[in-house]
Amino acid sequence: MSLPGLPNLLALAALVAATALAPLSVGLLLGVDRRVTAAMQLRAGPPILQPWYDLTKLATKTSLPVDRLAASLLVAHVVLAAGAVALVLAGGDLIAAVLVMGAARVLFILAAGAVESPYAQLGASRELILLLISEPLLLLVAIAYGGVAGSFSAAAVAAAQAPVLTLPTLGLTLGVLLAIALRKSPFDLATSHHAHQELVKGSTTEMAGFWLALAEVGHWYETAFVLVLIALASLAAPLVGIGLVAATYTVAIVADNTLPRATWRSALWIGWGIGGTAAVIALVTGRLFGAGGL
Amino acid sequence: MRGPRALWQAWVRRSRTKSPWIVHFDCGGCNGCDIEILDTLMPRFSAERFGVINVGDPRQGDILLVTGPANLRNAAVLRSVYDQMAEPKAVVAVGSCAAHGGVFRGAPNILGGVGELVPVDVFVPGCPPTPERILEGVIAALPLLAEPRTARQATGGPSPMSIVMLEPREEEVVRVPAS
Amino acid sequence: MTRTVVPFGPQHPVLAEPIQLELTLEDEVVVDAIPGLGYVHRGIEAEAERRPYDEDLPLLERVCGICSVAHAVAYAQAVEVLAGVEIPRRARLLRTFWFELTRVHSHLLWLGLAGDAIGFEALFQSCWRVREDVLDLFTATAGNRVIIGVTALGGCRRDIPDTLQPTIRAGLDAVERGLAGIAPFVLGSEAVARRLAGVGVIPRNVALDLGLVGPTARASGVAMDVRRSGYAAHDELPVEPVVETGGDALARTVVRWREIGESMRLCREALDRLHRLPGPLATRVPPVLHGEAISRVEAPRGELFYYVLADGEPHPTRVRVRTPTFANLAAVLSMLPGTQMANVPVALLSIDPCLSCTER
Amino acid sequence: MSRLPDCTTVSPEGLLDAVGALRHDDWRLVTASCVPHRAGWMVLYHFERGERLQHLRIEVPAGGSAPSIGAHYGAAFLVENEMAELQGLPVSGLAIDYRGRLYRDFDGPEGWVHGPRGEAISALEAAGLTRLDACVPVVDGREVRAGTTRVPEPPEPSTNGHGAAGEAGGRP
Repeated sequence: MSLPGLPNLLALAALVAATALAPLSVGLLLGVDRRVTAAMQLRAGPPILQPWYDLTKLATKTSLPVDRLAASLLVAHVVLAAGAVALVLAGGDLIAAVLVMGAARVLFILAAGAVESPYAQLGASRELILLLISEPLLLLVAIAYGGVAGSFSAAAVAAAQAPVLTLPTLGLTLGVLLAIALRKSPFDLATSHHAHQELVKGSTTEMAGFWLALAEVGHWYETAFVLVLIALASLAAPLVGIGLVAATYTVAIVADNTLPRATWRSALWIGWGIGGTAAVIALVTGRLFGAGGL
Repeated sequence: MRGPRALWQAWVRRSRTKSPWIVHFDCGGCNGCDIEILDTLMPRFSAERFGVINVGDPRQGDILLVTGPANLRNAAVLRSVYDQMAEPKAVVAVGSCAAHGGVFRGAPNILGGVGELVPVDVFVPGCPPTPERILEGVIAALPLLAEPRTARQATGGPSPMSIVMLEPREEEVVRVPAS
Repeated sequence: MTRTVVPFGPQHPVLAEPIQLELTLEDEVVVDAIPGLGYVHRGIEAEAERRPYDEDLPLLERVCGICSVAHAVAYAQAVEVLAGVEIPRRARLLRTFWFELTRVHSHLLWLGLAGDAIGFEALFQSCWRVREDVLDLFTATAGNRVIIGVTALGGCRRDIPDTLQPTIRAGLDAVERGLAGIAPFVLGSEAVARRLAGVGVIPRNVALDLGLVGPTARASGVAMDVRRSGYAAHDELPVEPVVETGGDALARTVVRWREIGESMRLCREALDRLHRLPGPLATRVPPVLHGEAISRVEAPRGELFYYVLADGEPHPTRVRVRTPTFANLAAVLSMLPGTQMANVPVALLSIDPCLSCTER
Repeated sequence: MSRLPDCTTVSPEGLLDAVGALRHDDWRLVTASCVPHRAGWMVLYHFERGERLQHLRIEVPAGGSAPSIGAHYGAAFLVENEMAELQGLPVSGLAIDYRGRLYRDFDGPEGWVHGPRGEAISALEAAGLTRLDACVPVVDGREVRAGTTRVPEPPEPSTNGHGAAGEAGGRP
């Protein structure tokens, strides 16, 4: 969101700080997520700060030699992903932000595919499918927001009052997107903290130490992006927003613990079936009852 | 009040010892130890409370848990897995077989303990050791992860050759009855 | 059509044990699979030929850490045939009790791993939580959790005194409560069934052709169960094979799940008969034997076959072990071509492979 | 002295016919057991049908070979490869031939490593690690690598038992 009352330099500093803090808060969320999952499986979970420990450890490990092309792609991936989050935080254009995030993810896929390991390459091609599921959904969400606010700028969306019907359906789409961003499902794409998977770690198989930490940060930015989008809808009604996030998250984690994870084929259907339908409903209702036609 | 650099170093040390990612390697054992290792991740033992994650990728692991006697074909794979891991790293040999070949010592396709192939930091005795003992072994290896091996040697910290041998508990000592 | 060769293993997290499968993929479909073994081969058969008969027992128990009771019983039976001795009824009942308890723990272990292979981590954790109760029963009766070493040549090394029976029954009750708790997530779950159905199908005629054994064969409609030959106490505790006809991973899950219940019943019946049963625990077996003998038992993964040749030496001349996974490995090779890469772990795990058994 | 009941001795040449007859009668091949015997081998083939067992016994003299029964029982290739590798019995006509490299990367007993640590290490470095690349089973005339995915590099020669690889950290 832009801060019009303050001098520009201060606003810029606030923006940088917010962008830097975004993934850290995602780390905290992931820590809670691991605790809750462990509790649901009747285990004692790790400390809440565990994702931070993991990240620090990875970043400070002795780096193994890594493919130079993959390394530069990874760096670019993180920069672009952070840029997309910053763009939304600065109140910029949502469509542009979604496209930048898409570009960031493409760079990650290229980085994963740049190495010779067949696991990484298969992982990369599945990551691409995941991108094909989530990117159109993100675009639909952005367009639905545009319908609500009459403008694609994040600042306008934050200020607009979303119609009652639009919020839950948008929440559903964003919930699906969150599940994908947290890599809960589909299982066989998952770069999740789950060792028993046929592609080992899929796209991150060949990454280690600092480079894995970079991939992890980029991944946290992706999650932060979805969370910021959720927050946008709820700025006008914070309680509704928090409730929506809590509800979708609960559904995701209960499903994760009572059902087997989806394969990428079923994820395609579920993602598009639920997320897509909900997004289209949100789009239509937002257009009809929102702040004004485009 | 410590400076930011010291604070950061303390945080790094803390992170490294609180995030042991496990690479499990079966070097020719009978499955007993391997299943007990997996068992440590289960609700009763909840290894994840120490930050333990079982990763399948040696490049991402911190502690190599080796089970079984060194099988001649697997020996090369073990060495390769060890070499792929980045410092700081530690090796925990789980079970009697990994220590010295166990009941299989002298069998035609067995080299002996895994100490022949990789520098073992902790030996966990037992056939198989209980999950508690395996966790104890992992925890004994945690201080070694604070610094890479070379740095440990330079500062006189635990050296690669200092081996922690968990003492068998009273109830684990098998007394052979005089027949 | 892009062809990729994916080396599955030898160190792959889906299996705790090393095996290598060279999978040739066309896009995401497996067209060819070649196994590479030898990563857990120890040469146990050769080593057994160098040790005395009684010292072979602890060695052969460690062919496999999961079904060690099956190996011990099979080997002991072969030696007992060579010696021409009958073992006491009490020992036969005890062997059956521990054997069937092993089956329960092994099937639960497998079910957990299968849950893991379909990304159902909570099922994995729950199955192993119930399995802990079974291991507690081993601890209570034998003093160890996994490799329990209760078998002796000619009988059993340990007894279950009548005073321990209430504890064991309470333990069995706990296991059954646990099983009831996870039942809705196994056979009651539509999503699990959908994930398993149609994966790794082996029709009945193929199962017969390949000579498959155990739950893998029974899930394809082959009604074979070595327990019908009446070893241990199965002459007085008869078993009907649990047969399914689907031939896929789902059918194998159903077979194993129903066998858990069957084994619990056998454990209880064996306990009933042990109550107030007098008699020795073992018969003496002479240290020097002659002749050749065959022994078969129904291990959790299927028929376990032992052939022992004795030539009047203090150690056997030849110990041949044919483990169930050795027979079932052919099933993997026949079911993988045509399988989606995402289903490879499920298909592979559905035969419950045990490589330390296979390679010895 | 107990001998196996239902055991028929046939000549190696007559084995395939006898096995074919059993296959025709729906007998299941349980396994085969090979015993080194009087400078040659004695091989038992075990069959089962309806809880009944039956065995065929052949004796192969030194220099002779056993025919593969893979034509009748396709799954027999594993046990035949095993007999060829571990007991040294030549099996002719194997459909999938691992060339004695199913389990081990060494030839016969002289390659088996015994003895104290240092010797074992040097033997492994001299023979095992470098020869791992040489273990190439042949399937349908095509060579199949039985090595590892990440081809193991021979380790740096080391002065102590624990190799320089310990300090090097990364892959060479």
